[in-house]
Amino acid sequence: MANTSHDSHHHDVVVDHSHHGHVSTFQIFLRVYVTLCVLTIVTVAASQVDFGGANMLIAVLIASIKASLVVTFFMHLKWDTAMNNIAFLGSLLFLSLLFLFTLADFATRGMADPTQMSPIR
Amino acid sequence: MTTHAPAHEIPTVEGRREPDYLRVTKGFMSWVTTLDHKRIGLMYLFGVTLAFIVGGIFAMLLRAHLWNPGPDGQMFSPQDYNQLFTLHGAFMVFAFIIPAIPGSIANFALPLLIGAPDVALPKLNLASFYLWLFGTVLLSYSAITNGLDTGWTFYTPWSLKSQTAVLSAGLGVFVIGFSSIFTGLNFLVTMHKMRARGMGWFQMPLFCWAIYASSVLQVLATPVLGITVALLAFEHIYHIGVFDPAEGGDPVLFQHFFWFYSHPAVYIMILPGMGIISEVVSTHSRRPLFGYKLLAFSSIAIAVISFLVWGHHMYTSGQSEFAMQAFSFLTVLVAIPTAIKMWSWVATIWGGSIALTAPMLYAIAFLVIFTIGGLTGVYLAALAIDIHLHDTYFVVAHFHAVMMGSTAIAFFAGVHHWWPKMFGRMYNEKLASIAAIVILTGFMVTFLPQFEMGSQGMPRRYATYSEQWVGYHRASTVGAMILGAGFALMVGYLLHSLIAGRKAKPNEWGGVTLDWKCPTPPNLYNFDDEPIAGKLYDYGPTLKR
Amino acid sequence: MIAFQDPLGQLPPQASTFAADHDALFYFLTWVSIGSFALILGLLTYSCVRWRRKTPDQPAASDVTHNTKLEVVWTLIPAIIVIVVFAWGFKGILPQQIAPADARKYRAEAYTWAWELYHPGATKSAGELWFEVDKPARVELTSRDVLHAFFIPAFRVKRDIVPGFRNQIWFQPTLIGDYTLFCAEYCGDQHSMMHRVVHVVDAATYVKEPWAALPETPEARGEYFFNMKGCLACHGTKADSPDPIGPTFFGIYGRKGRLSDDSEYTADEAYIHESIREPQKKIVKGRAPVMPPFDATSLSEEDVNDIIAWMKTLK
Amino acid sequence: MSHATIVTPTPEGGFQPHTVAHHFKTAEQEFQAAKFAFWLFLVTEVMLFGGLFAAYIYYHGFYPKSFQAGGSLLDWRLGALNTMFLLTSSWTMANGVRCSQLSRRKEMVVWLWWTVVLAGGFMVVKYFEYSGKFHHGIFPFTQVWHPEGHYGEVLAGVAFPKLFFNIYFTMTGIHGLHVLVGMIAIGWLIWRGGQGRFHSGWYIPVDLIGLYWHVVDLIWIFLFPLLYLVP
Repeated sequence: MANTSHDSHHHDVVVDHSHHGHVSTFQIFLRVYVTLCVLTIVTVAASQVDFGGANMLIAVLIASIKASLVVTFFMHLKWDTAMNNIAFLGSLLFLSLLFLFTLADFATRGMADPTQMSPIR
Repeated sequence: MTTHAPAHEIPTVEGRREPDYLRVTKGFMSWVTTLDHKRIGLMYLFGVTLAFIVGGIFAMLLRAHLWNPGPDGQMFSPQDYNQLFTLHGAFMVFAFIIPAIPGSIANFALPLLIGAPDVALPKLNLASFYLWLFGTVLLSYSAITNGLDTGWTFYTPWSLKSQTAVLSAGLGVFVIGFSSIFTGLNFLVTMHKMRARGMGWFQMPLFCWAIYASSVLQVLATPVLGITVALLAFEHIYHIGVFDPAEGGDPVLFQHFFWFYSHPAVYIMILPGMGIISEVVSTHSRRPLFGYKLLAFSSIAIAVISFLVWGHHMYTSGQSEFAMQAFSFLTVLVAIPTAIKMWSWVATIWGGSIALTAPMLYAIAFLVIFTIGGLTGVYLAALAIDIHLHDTYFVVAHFHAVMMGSTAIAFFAGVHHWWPKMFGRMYNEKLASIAAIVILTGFMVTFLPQFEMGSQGMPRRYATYSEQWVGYHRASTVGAMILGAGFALMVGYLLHSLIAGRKAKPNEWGGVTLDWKCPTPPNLYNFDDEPIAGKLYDYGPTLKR
Repeated sequence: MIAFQDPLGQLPPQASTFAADHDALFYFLTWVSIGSFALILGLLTYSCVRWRRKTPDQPAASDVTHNTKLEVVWTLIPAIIVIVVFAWGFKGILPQQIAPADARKYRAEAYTWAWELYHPGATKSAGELWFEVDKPARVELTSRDVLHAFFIPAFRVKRDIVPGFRNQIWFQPTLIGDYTLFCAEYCGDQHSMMHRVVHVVDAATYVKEPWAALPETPEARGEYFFNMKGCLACHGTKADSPDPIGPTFFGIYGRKGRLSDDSEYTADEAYIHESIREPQKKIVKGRAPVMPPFDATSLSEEDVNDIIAWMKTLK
Repeated sequence: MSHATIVTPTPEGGFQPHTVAHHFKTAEQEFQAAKFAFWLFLVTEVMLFGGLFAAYIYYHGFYPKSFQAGGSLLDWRLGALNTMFLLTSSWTMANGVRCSQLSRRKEMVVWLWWTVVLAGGFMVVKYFEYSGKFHHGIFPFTQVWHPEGHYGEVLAGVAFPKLFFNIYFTMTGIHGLHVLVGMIAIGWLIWRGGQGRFHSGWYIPVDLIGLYWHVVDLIWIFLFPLLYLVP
């Protein structure tokens, strides 16, 4: 593009056949898909058993595994540029900050003085 | 993309190969459908200045109202006063400060500074502008029809009970939010993918670093504002109960959500301002920025830490002691990168070749006021002190020092700095210097009394007040009028320069960044030849005596 | 701790045990700020005078672009200062979080736009608050409608009142005098009228329960309640008072008009009594049903009669 | 500063060439810019839904019993069926993108058709689910279930049961809106893809809408257990 001629409006036609993204294989997609189906069954099965306080944790854990499979393979993040990885993982990091601090406030309210912010109902 | 006319039809201007972007196409439609980042920048510049004038008029009216302590002898009813301060805040925050620097200055200068022909996504850029316009129209519509009296923070449950136009204003904020997201996204992609040949990350001018940091915030934080406003609208119409205690909701959750966006938002506002000051200070002192890398990292550090401090708006809300402690600790940490920036600017000026041009005077006004704003921020970060100062005029004065006295003044410093590049014309420098001094004076007269009042316990958002504060309030009102005069003068000479200003030199300030290496005003695609980035801030020839 | 003097003389009187601690940090920061501000202003002024560009091609005097030692120093010094400030501020707030067990229990219920203030053991609310000097007091905070905040600058205390939740605040007044209680969280139209006098008195005065004392005549009492219960937020008292929300009380007694169901009403004693106790029952045509009810803990039967007596004088 | 880069697919016929936008130097730059921009857009989607998830967890902590009662009234079988619909459509989408990368026009269109059909299945199930709730008086945001009967029994005595359903309707409603938008976008891909617009030289729209579709799936992966199973 280093075009130094005065007639700079001439269109240089460049023909480009390049491949840009990673092309995955059908087998990988199929394997991921089957795993996702199995994990769906696992999460439903797990929900039939009461683990007490761990219910939510287990469900979110399985969902996270499923989500990371989708992101890694279906969304090609495994083969994508570092910056796209950073962007996506960064969003999860900042989201967890929203969760962490908001819930930390809720979970630790009234520790020093139980009358502080006690719900009336 | 716009297609070029064949070369032989192009009217040539002396010394240029191509017509500049202002003249390359003509007519109203060529502007409103343009994909050129510079023209979009100018449309933003025009738009945000109008929003600034509207917000400024609200400010002067509310200051005039506070001349007398009331309730007798005041200009407006308390309800009208509440609407005035709300609309002043909403216009200034959402329609002016947040889009001002990214929308106008960065849109114009960022691609030039990194040697790119345009932003990466020109259509999205234009869409951002129209989203901003639509949101601002919605805000204006709310102001005209039913007003808005919730405060710009929309705190529930008052915003649910208020009879004013909360819905349309909320929709306006939602839409402007998306404008802001797309602007930030666009700049991030532009900086990642469009830098000139030879420009590594640490050859990027510091303005770009600042925009980078604030764009990260725009992309990450603004969606949370979007969902918060959407939930507020549902709450308003259907009483879904998420924020309404009467339906089981917790108003403090609204505050968490709101400030998760709105605290980073104040850095969305100030970071680009800091970037402008970096460029102006360097160019007009003929010195490379002192401690470049530390400055660049401090922008990123501010952006990251700013996500973790939103709870300092809620020290008195009843959030847990643990949360308060964490938020307070993280808040004081922000002071460190901020102090680094301050010292770096001072050290850049030290030993420079200092031209007291208009942009430099605005930059010095910024440095003076930002010092005040930054230091008073430390008061508010300290838990014990903030309990007393929270929701008083001290807070009002502090954030006006940062928002108005720093961000807005940095914006105007940028406008003055790139004005010759934008229009190829110069304003009257003498009038510009006078305006800068008037604005600095006006700021001090307006807000120093407010720090005093606030320390004494004068609560903010009060339509009436006790006799003991009459003197302070009157001084503040006088200051606001001085500020108004200063800005009026500025708008006057800037408009005048468009018609009768002298022709600007190709490189009016002797700048060495890439923006000064393209024709003045730039071509449609900015540069005559593909720019190649050399050493950054290389005032080399002038350094060797 | 070094005693920092007040350089600008700007804080309210120190009327509670929290004040001295708060003020010490405040003054410390003020001195640091004055010092840093003077330093920066001095450096800027010096540079602009010394190195002002006199010829268009004047080069910069220095070509130093970084100095690691200097940069470390100007990172570390602010870092140390702010961490000290954080620790100091946190230390200051801890005692505010937990009220002593022997604190007298007050209760404040905020609503748009007034306060119901209950003294320890009282079943009826008072217009103003009385505290005994050097005795800790704890105020339970509730809100009927929107966010408010309980703020007494002289005590350096503030706490938001969140509807749906119970909050509390405590302090120990140390200085006899009259101070102001403000609502510090914006709560709508008459936010700025939500202030009340707070009295700190000696033990001898306190035992006389001064909050129970009311003006002598029924009319004066009626006007007192009008001011204390926030009526003035929506109702005027003059013929030409603006009335965007509620009617002016000027000439209200005996007024006739129509209700929302088009039936007629006369503002006699029974009607006004009902309008105070159950304001939603009968709504005057064209008005919004926004008035809060006032029950017997807020206004006793005599109090209501006093208000009516006062209304009769407004013509 | 002016040039045009034209990208054509590998020799196969019937494809339309693509002209690289004016301000990009190469097709590679254009591709990377579009892709990075879209990932950033997905970041905003994550944050937007993240706010809703935060509200969900917050109130789950406040009113565990209400969420339990409300959740028990949702049919997890329908939720599981919908999970399968979206997972499968995600898989077909991934294959559609793969075929566009390999310039297999017809195969790509078939995979995309499958994606739309499965998304339609999702919406149909959603329709039955919603109308089942309406039938019992659980309307979006305004709920008037009968105090007697199953719903009345389950919801009697729990604090603010409406809050759960409001969060349920908000989350699934906004998610459903995303599914609809996705269906329209994929429909457009089928139309343009049939014309031979996408090929190994230029498949950005397929790739990006594919990413979008996976994120829609991603959100449902979390919505399903949180709304239907955990309470």
